[in-house]
Amino acid sequence: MHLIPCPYCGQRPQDEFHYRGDATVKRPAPDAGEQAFYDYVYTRENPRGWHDEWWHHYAGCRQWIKVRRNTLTHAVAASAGPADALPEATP
Amino acid sequence: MLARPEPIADRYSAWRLLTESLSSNRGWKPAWRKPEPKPAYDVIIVGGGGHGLATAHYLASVHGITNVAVVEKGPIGLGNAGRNTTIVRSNYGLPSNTRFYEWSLKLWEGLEQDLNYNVMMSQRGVLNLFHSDSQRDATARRGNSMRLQGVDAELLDREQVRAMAPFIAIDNPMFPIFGGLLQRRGGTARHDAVVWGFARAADRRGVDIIEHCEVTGIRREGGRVIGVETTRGFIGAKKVGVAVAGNTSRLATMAGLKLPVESHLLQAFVSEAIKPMIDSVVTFGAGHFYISQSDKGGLVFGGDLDGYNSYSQRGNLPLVEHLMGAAVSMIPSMSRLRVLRQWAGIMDMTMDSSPFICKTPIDGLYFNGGWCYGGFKATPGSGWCFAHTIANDAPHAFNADLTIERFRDGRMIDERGAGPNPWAQ
Amino acid sequence: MTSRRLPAGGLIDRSKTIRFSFDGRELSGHPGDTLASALLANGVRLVGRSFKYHRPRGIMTAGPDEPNALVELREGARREPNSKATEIELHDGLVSRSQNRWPSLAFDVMALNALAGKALSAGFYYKTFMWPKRFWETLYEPLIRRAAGLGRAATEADPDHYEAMHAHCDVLVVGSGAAGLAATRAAGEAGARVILCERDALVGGGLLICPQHQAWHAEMLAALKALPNVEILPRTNVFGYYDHNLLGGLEQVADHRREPGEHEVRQRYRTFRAKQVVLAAGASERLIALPGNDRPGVMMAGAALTYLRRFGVAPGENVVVFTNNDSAYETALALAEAGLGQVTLADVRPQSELAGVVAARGVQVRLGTEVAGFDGKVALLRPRGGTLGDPVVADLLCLSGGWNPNVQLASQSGAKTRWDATLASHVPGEPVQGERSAGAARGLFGIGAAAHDGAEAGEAAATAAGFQSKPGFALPELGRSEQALAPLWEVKAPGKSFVDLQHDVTAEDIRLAHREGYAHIEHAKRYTTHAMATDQGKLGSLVGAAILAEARGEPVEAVGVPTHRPYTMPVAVGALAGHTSGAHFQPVRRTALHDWHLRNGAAMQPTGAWLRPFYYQKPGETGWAPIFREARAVRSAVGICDVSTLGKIDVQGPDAATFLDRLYINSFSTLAVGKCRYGVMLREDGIVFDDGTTSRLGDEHFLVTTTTGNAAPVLEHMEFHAQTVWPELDVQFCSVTDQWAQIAVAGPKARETLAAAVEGLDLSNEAFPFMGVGEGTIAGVPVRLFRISFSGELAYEVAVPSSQAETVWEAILAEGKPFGIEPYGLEAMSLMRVEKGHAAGPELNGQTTAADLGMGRMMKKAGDVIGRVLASRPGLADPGRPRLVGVRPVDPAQRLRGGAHIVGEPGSGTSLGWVSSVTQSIEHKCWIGLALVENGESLKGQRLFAVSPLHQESVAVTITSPHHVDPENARVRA
Amino acid sequence: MSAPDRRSRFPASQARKGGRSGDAPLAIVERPATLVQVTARKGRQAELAAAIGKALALELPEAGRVATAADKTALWLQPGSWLIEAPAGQRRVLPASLTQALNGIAAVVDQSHGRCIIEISGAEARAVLARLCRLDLHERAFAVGHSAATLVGHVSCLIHRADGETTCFRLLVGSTFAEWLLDEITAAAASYGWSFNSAGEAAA
Repeated sequence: MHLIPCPYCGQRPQDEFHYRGDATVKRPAPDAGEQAFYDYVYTRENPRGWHDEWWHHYAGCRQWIKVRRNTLTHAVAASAGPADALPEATP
Repeated sequence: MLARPEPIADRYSAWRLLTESLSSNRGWKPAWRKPEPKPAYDVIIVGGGGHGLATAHYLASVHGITNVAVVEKGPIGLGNAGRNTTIVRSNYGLPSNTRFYEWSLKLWEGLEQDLNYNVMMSQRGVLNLFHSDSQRDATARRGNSMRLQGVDAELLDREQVRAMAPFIAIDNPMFPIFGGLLQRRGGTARHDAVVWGFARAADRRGVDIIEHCEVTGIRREGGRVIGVETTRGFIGAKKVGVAVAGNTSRLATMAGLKLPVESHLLQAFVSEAIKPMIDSVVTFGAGHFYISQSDKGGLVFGGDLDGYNSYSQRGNLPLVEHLMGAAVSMIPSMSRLRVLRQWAGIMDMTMDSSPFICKTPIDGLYFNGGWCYGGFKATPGSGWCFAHTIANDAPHAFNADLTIERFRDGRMIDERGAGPNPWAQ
Repeated sequence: MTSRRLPAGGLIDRSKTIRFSFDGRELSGHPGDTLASALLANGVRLVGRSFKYHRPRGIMTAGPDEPNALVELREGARREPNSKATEIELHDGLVSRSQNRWPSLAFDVMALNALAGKALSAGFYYKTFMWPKRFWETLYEPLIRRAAGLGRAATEADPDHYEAMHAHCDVLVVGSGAAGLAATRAAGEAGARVILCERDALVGGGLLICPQHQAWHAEMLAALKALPNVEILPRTNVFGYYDHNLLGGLEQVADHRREPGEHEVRQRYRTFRAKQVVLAAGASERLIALPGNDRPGVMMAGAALTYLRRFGVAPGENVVVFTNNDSAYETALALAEAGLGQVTLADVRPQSELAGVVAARGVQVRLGTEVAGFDGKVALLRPRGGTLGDPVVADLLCLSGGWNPNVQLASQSGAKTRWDATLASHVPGEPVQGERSAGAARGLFGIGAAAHDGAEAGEAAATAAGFQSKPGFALPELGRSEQALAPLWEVKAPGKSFVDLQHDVTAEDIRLAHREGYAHIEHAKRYTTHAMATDQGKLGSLVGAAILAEARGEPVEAVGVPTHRPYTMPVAVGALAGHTSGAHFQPVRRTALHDWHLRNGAAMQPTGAWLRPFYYQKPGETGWAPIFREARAVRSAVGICDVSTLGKIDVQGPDAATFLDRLYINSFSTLAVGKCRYGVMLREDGIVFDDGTTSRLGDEHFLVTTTTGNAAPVLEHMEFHAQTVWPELDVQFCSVTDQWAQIAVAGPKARETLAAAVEGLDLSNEAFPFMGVGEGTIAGVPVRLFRISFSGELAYEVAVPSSQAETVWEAILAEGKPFGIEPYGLEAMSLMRVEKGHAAGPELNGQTTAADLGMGRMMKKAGDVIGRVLASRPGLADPGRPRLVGVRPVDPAQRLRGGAHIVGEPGSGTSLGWVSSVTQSIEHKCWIGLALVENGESLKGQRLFAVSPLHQESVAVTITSPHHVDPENARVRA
Repeated sequence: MSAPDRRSRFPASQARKGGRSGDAPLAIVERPATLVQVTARKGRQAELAAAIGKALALELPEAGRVATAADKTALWLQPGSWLIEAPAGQRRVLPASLTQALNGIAAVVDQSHGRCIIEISGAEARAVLARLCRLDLHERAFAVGHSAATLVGHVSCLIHRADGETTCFRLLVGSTFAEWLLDEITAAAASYGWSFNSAGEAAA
């Protein structure tokens, strides 16, 4: 049971959250074309290491928070609210 | 389509087994050599798992291409090939999948003779249970699709399920069993033996299996691949095939490609060995749970993904709790059995839960991946189709639909309709 | 068999005798015994058969490392195979049986396997059983399966209960030996919340067999009991160390009794979220590979000491102790002091500082000596490396090949182990989580050293968890430092030398694996099955690795060790499930009318998380009868149905309309207040996600309904887009699914029924037309009415504050009585929706587009809509894709099957589509269905075939409009 | 017509006690209330706080906290959103009056029937919750006035510690999950024993 640091509720067990993967992809403008939407929906960096991702605190404050988590070690470095930015980089 | 197996040195036979036992087993040779890499090969296969080794075997045995190296960052067969629940089946509903997996199953059926290695392929049957009328209809759609394509499938009712698997709680309060879809030709095989058998067979035909050789780059020249950088130096190649499962995205990045793939964690479990209890493979449509019993007697079982991107082979407790709950709900007599070990593998999940075996925009570079939960059963079929694709620079009909472009074109092969959400598949 | 119980000593209660049975023999022991100690006390030497060769085996250890003494414990539904006799606390009435033998333990037919031993070498399966091909499944494999396995599982459901419990602490201490106790006290006195877990029933670890430290032990226990912030959990094994400093444990609450008490669980699965962890789980003694090291009468030296001191049992009479280190001297000494028979100590080391001490007490010490074989009666001793041996009569051979710190949990936590050449073992490396090891668990042996180390670890852990330490308790003196051991893995001599007793892996098997190229430790392990048995290979895994290293010509540390993964000890499946199985597997939702349904004959069925009435059965009704009755009532008069499970989401804000316009393919900004509209939403990949009606309650206020299954996903989808994609939109959401119960009233008499019940709302067609929304009261309860229809009849849905649902439901029923109102369930609803041709779950299956379902034209001309762009990809926009149609059998007597495929000709293998939903139509008096068929639109009126090879059925069908009933939609507007 | 407002979420057949007869049984009580969710419009949070202060003399608490004044309690739900709790008798008036008072400032949604309040108290209340909830509810970590939206018995609950001599936790759960949660609580309390009083029977 991982701990996800919710910026609003504090450290919470992962089963209070739903996962939604890569938070670095941005929904394109509606007229950006098929390729842009294809990249948004399908292609992924899928890094081995730090990964910025969406977690929804569905059983808590119902915010879609951004979490920077290491996919190799499962360590969590930072989190931010839905419209807030994560820190620039994590070593 | 299969080439006749060439006579291979050091064949296993009853006579050989007897004479060796009389001489204290001193005469057995290594199952595969430990060669130094040559400067260049016709084909390099990246990834010494089941798929990579099978590809090498079929390149050599079917296409006569023997100047082949399989490069593996560690010892062979310790990735997903050595960490699965050993299930073999072809009970898919969408024709693109059924075609491919059925060919794979056919190869399984002759694999021991082809490899001269007992991979303990055991067609004990795979039984998928369903728990409602609508699940029955969806399952029947799949079973009928299989039958229309000439694949064996039977629909069992409650009583037939009860007779076949008396240990199942038919009247589970939340998931009553309505019936099941049985594929008798499905079953299990001994996972490590598959790796070793392909390795030995490929090696005997001259394939170099190079362990502890990690690929660090894919060298290209003018839109064409010319070899791989490795921890043991550059190795030249006319063609490079990548079959690295959970590490697919990392290799793609080396080639400047970005794929519709995420790496996710899947756990599996084995109980202490007990006397025979579960004869076939049983999967439960509810609770996401599948189980079989190994020849050694352990109950081997698994369930869903852990649910987040991961390259760590460390399992987590929420899935354990859920899965054990499902186990006891479905098979109440499992409660007092002890789980002995758990392990985890990294699944290369695609955005529609189906794989790809295909060419890439780079000449001479081929990718084989996106196996999601289902890589083990695909092993011979994947190797065979990948070998065909590499040898001919064009896919076989069996894998023609298993492309990456299908996502761009909106031709997803999404058996469960889960959509582009790998964590939820 | 004579009693082996010593006249005095041990932590057993000799004043009480308890009875138990082994293989049907009635035996007795004392409270405090384990099954193993009681068996030994009763002179039982042979307790099991090995896995492959079925060799006779005895008790080898006194703890969880036991490879041999596995029994079937208890009977019937409580039967537990593979239970370690060394871990079973003796209780009155205990029933146990040996396993893996036939017909009896003493005479086992499968022992013939041993004769074929050389052919059954490692990996032999892979090389054989291939000829002829069919024989693997029909002959060989069934034989192997029968011979393999150990005990038998129960065949009935477990009658016992389990539960989970989640604990939090500043410091978790694992292991209660000197190090663990000192760590606990140091952290506890610093003020930290401390939990101490001890696998054993007794707290004390090594202290339990150290008479000289009894006083300190007692003082520590008393001091810990006085600390309110310290919790001690005996019988609790910590089995796994997971991410984020979470550990899993198993508390054996009632296993030491015949069965749990009333309202008592058998076992408790525990999780521990600890800021800091002190791992003080001690060390495990390792065996020495030598011929016959598996015979009954071979025992680890430390175990022999435990049987003597803790249980007052003599494990043998004439004993040879074979060691390469100091620890076994204490065993030799204790054996000699017990005054049983001759004790001979063979130490491979040429010198020993302790030799004189034990010799003075009557132990015959042979330095520079090794044991080259044992047959249960005689041990063969010879000079180290020699060839000629001399026999020494011995009924017990004690082995000590050194001690492996129990690094499993540290390793599981992610810390890499480090090789310690002095100990010839792995020790914990740099921590990566908040943990530290202490005492024997990191290679510091002896009570004094462990206690000092534990106190330091406890203090450091408390400090790291934010507590100021104040250690102030006495510690035992540091003992003398031990003489270095001489690494010894194997004594090479003719015969089978085992490295894994339970799986029958020999030293020769390891060498064979190496010869065949399985030289990596993981390959060798898998090829030979070394260290994969229920004892996790604790006795011999390093020995096997050392033998492999020798074959490779490398030092032991170069081969590494297999990765440590859970579980440190096997854990019952039921315990890990906790309370969460069967009816408690997942949450169950009940509507506000649930109790009414139960009281009125509803057949309740699970649908997703909900329990819903499938139909209401009346006396004498069977099969489809209640479903037909209910559906007929709706089609001909009026019916009432609980539709509370539909998701309801309150959407407000100045940008609510804009937001919904982007969410749905059709527009909601154009919807008038007081009206509702059907809408379809897509996933971003262009596939249909959900559908439902949305009402406009005010300019800035909407009420969205979703399908039952998608209520939560749709709200999350809305929140995702509002919070992250369009944060500029001013829109607020909340789920009101539970606030409102919803009641459908449907049928030609629905208006009359409701008009009689409702106050404050004119229900005439003019005042309240189709898709109208209004408010009124029923039985004094404020309600909201929607004129919508799923059945295809004139229908309304009444939303009522859920606590008052039953009041309103009863009031409507009363008004409908003159018309013959019937409550109807999910089955009748489903029948009518198929008749009406509404797409539902089987059609909204994550594979279909709006166009596939005949709703392509709902897509608005312009504007940003989720899924619009990717829905236009060629594969999804292809007009040849399967489209929703109706199917009806040409011969109305024939049955349709859901899941049948549509083909052009019987016998064709080319599927054109599939039948997604079927029902028996009350209007058409035959089976009807919905299907998705390629080019379906253009096939209407054509004759095709619905085939179900699974049922060996082929039915000629006519392709129709999906709207089997009222395609003009006149009834809903009536 | 206020009687139906107080109707229990639990069937009449619901058992009133169970488990072992021990010395510290868990007391479980259903507490009907008026519940109104208020969610600030974009950027109007300060105005919402001021308006609530004016209308109810109640201070909106920060994240993870509960504030009480007279017969009203405010519980933080999510950024910009609170649940206002008042006695059950105000179900007909409070939602309407707040809708009026907060017009243009906040979305106001009646949840009086949407959530069920289950109060559990007794010396072992925390031990019972430790079987159902993964949060640390020790008084050092979760004091009076703290609240958390979390999972209890696998369902979403808003939980807070009530003031008083006996350990007491209040759980707000979606009303369609109420029976499930009660089942989970009584099973978890079996080894201590438990009693249950539904709405209306509670000694209010």
